[in-house]
Amino acid sequence: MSIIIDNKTKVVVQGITGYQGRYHSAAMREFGTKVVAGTTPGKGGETVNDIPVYNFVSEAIEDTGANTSCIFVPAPACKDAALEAIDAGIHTVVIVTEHLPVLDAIHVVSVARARGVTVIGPNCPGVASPGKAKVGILPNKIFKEGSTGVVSKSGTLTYEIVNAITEHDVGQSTCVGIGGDRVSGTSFIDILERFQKDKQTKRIVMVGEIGGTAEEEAAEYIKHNVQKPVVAYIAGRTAPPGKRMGHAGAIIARGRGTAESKIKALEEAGVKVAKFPTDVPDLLKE
Amino acid sequence: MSIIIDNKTKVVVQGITGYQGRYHSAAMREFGTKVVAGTTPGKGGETVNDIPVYNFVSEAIEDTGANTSCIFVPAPACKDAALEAIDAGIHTVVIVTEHLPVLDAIHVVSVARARGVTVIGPNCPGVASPGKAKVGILPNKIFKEGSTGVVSKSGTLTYEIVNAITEHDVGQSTCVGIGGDRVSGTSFIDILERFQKDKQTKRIVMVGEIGGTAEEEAAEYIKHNVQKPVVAYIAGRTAPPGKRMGHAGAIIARGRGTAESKIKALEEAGVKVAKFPTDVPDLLKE
Amino acid sequence: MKLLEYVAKGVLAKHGIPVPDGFVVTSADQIRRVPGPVMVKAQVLIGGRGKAGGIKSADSVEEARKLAASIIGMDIRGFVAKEVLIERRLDVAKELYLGVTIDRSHRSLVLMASPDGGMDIESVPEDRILMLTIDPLIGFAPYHARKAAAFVGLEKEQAAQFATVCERLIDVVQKEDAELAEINPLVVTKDGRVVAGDAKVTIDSDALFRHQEYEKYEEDLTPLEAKAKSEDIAFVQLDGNIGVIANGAGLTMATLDSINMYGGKAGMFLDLGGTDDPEKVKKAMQLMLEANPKVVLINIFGGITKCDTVAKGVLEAMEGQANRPPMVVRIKGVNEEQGRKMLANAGMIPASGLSEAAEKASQESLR
Amino acid sequence: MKLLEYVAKGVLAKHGIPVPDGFVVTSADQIRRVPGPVMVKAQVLIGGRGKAGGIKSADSVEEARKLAASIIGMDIRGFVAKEVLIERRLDVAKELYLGVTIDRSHRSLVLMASPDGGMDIESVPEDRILMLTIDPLIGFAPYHARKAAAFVGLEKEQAAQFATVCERLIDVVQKEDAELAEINPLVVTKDGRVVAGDAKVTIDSDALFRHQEYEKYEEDLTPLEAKAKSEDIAFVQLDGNIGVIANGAGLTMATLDSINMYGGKAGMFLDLGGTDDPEKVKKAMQLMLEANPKVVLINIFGGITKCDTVAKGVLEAMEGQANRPPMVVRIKGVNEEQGRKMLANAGMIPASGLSEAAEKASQESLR
Repeated sequence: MSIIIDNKTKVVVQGITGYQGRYHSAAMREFGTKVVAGTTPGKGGETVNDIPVYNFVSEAIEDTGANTSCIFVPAPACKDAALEAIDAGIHTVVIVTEHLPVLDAIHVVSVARARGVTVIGPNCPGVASPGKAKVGILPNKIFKEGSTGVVSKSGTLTYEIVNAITEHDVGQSTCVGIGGDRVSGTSFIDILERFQKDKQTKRIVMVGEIGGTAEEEAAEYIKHNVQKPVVAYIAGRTAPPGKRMGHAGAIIARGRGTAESKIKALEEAGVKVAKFPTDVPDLLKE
Repeated sequence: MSIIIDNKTKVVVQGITGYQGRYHSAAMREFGTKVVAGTTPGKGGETVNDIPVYNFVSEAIEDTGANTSCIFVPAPACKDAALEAIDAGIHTVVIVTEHLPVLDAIHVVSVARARGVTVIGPNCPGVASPGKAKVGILPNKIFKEGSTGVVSKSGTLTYEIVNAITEHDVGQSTCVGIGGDRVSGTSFIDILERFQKDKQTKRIVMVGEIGGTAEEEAAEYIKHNVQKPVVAYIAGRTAPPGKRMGHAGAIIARGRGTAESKIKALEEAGVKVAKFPTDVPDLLKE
Repeated sequence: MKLLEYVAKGVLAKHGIPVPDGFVVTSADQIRRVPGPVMVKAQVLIGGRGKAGGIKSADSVEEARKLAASIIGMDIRGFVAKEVLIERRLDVAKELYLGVTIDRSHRSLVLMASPDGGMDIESVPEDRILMLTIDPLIGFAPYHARKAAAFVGLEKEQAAQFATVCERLIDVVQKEDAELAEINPLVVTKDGRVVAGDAKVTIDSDALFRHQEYEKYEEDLTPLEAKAKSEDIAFVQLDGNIGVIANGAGLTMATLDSINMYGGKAGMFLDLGGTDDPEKVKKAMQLMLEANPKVVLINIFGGITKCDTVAKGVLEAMEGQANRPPMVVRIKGVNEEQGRKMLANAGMIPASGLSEAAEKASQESLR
Repeated sequence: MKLLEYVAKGVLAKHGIPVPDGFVVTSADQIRRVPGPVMVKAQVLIGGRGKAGGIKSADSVEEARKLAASIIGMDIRGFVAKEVLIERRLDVAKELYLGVTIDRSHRSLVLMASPDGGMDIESVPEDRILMLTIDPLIGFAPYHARKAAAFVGLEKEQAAQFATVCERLIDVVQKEDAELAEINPLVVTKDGRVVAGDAKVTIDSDALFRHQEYEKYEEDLTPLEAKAKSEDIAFVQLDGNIGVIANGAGLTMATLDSINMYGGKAGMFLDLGGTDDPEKVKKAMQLMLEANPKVVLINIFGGITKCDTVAKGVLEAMEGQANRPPMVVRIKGVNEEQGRKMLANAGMIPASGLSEAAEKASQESLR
């Protein structure tokens, strides 16, 4: 199995003619992903890495059967791209684009939820189901097929942790970078629910960070709904309140969203919380 | 069984302190409906026909467990009332109010569909499940419990036909007046689907009128999805094109939506179409 | 509520859609000067003005005055041109069609675009019209405009201007509560501008409570229609001789249809809707008598409307009326016995069902 | 991007929210006359101005000038007041709180209202704050305003004014792309008006591309922060002595946390994000050296960022630098061998894992 993406995933890359679109469409193919189409308004008819480029997502779907979109379109046009994909019938939209205005994110996510479309991101590294497909910008080399599901708000920290568990011979079912913006299409809970149901996934790694209360809500969810073992890491124990820590979401306000409260909630839900990212493999093996 | 409303229906009447609200909350109770609450902003704490009045639908739900709303609020405030009901968690909203601006109807209906809420109307007489409950303004005396499902765009014409079949001893499972406005929360197809599934319902009466293509779409749906016998009546055979016939929806434009095309489509789908409304009982008995 | 072309163009301009320079006059001598070659256009709420001679081209003030004088007062398919619009003539490179209206099946707005502008859109083949459903949750987005621009064959600068017009036409519909906003033709000029050549805007009359500014543009109604409207009664004139009073759109239509089945022909109808006010019934009845039908058929199924209320209103309206057409009455519902008795006592022809009533009225009308 | 009070009030006023009459000056002699009794308010991007003496009341022009002179140039918790707002003093009957911001969990806007205005909202008990989630599909509707008005205890005319302010504050957020719009206190005056006593508006800096008008209100940044911002590098100053360069917010935070576990303390960090530009790395490194840390820790997990790119940039930045703090380097990912070699050759302390790097950097910093 695996979640979100698998062998049936057929990707259209929106913004394929830009630098990132070109680079990562090739990298995704190299990973084994079926990248069937790209779009850039006005460039229909061209090709990028032998991938046909269309003006509209609807045309790409008609010609290629694409069902998943990976968006590299710059922030000002990103909302339009995402809505176009949703309206055209794409069922999973991975938004790599960062700096999407928060009101745009709210609009896209609310429409997606109403339409039953999965949105990962914005500002996320994407999703990888090793041995099947990768949609996004995660490095190709760090993965190994296996039975650990990884869900994370962070990009590079995820790579760090996935790399560490792979080096310890712990493979992954699916790794999902949900993005660290204040408003994301998919929450920890959404992914935990899928991992709990997924037969390939035997244990779960959850990588959170300060800001918001998503980790606390996830802890509550785990307590009542997740039977598989969960190991967590929370970044930002030493972050000062009120400072934005890079991610738009990583800020402690009104005394809420501290690392302490998250770690406490997770431990109370029976989750093992690692002190160092590199402790994760050991905790998984316990 | 029955559809949409039944013994578990608990009604909050929005706009209960107005003339229509007062009159019909009493009539609904007389029919046997559990009218548990009413709302009128600023009149919380009063009672109407011994029914408690609240300022907000959310309060009414909290206190009384209301799950269905019947809206008599005047058109300018009707959209707000409907959205309030949907947001508060009401699962079925019957909008009796007429002259709702079409953009307001589009907004309410789109939100309701996204939230999985059933909206009947606007500009509709409501729903009656004889022996169980009535929500709306249909006359109490014309019904008889039975196994014929009735769905209609019209108000008084429905009464005419229901009265006729009741006089011929044909009882009804549920009668739904979906309203004749251009944009309605529930279509013929939505109701046909429910009647097809409903065990109490053995046969269906569908009352359409000129304008739009809902009857043609319903015919197509019946052909492929409805096994129960359907009898129809279509009003407006003699209506001149381009004239609005009372209902905002009852207008023939661009050569579409004529009575002829509707009757033809229905007959091709195996539906018996009555010449006079009063022929319906005979066709049902055939 | 349909708006005249110049009013509709004013609405478009308010939302930033380019329209030709122009002004409106009610008499030829109000034309002092013209901005170069102009069109002189009759302002009437009906299509087909061009064919009827209501649209002319003028190259000078004198010519414009002459044409305006000939057009003002012109009767175009029953509508009299009281005003003419004088506007700068466009150098047309392309004529497109653009419209926004309600998509009933999808419960949304729909944007319609065609490369074949200028002609009656109903005669454009379907595959030459793009129908773009605008999901109300999504709203109008740039990709809609890109699709429409591609369909009508525009590129680059013109596509961008066209996209802006699309967006603003949606604004017109949403902010002005229009149920139809149509630009036909949408002109691409030889110097590359995208300009509304004509405009048709219909305001949702149910939304006038939030657009008082349109109240002054009362539609051309006959005195009877105006009276009916002010009483909130649906009154429609048809071409037969039986007057129908019923309640509810569906029942009214069914009554007309039933009359037709017996060879009669309705000449007008009044829909009382869901009233229970004898005063309203009385006024409706008076309106009906003013319309001078050969026979009147009253068909009421009382739910909210009680039968004795109807009878009371009808009888009050008849008081002192010299002109009394034969009346067939069928009333049903709450208090039907009382109502029926009151009317029978006044010499009206009773009928027990719709079919019987239609038959009797038709017979009377054919005498 | 936080806006100063007077700018925020201008935004509110633009959307129709009543604010007191007032004007802003940069020196006391610009005050020519006052509209009756006034408040003289330091314009700084930090709370707690009142306690710090930055808000005073004046009854005459002379007094206003005197107070303005004393406030201009005042240092309030590290922020210097360059401007003061002189505005009409309100006759306060009630002080409410009203705010709109992002609800992360519900992925929506949230309207917050409290009858306890005027005080720090974080110290208001939770049951005295109404949090109304605004479903983005529904949008802001009158019932939201009615609920908020009822919660803060307003009725009739004041409730209606308050409802309008709610609606317009939502407009401020939606039309100006604000991530926070707060009125605290929202004053009900003795003569029954509802007026914004103070205003805090933060524009979503990701949305500035559609609000060029805010670009002139550049936030108060230190020269280093400004430089970092112009290079699109996240630079944050903390209170330790280890400089951290990492890529990605999560990895950066994890690095700070790991340092802390070994007793070290980060003094600043730079987040390179997903760059693969040696020039950007070089600039980041130069910024870091300017910030004068005792030790530098570089922790890069190369995905997009290649390790040799990082090494190249770092080495270029070091060229000709006299001031060379000890540097602990841990790089991982694409081309890691080359990168590691290049840096080790330049005398940097290599580390193979995050934990080891943090330990070494902490030890160096504690020497």
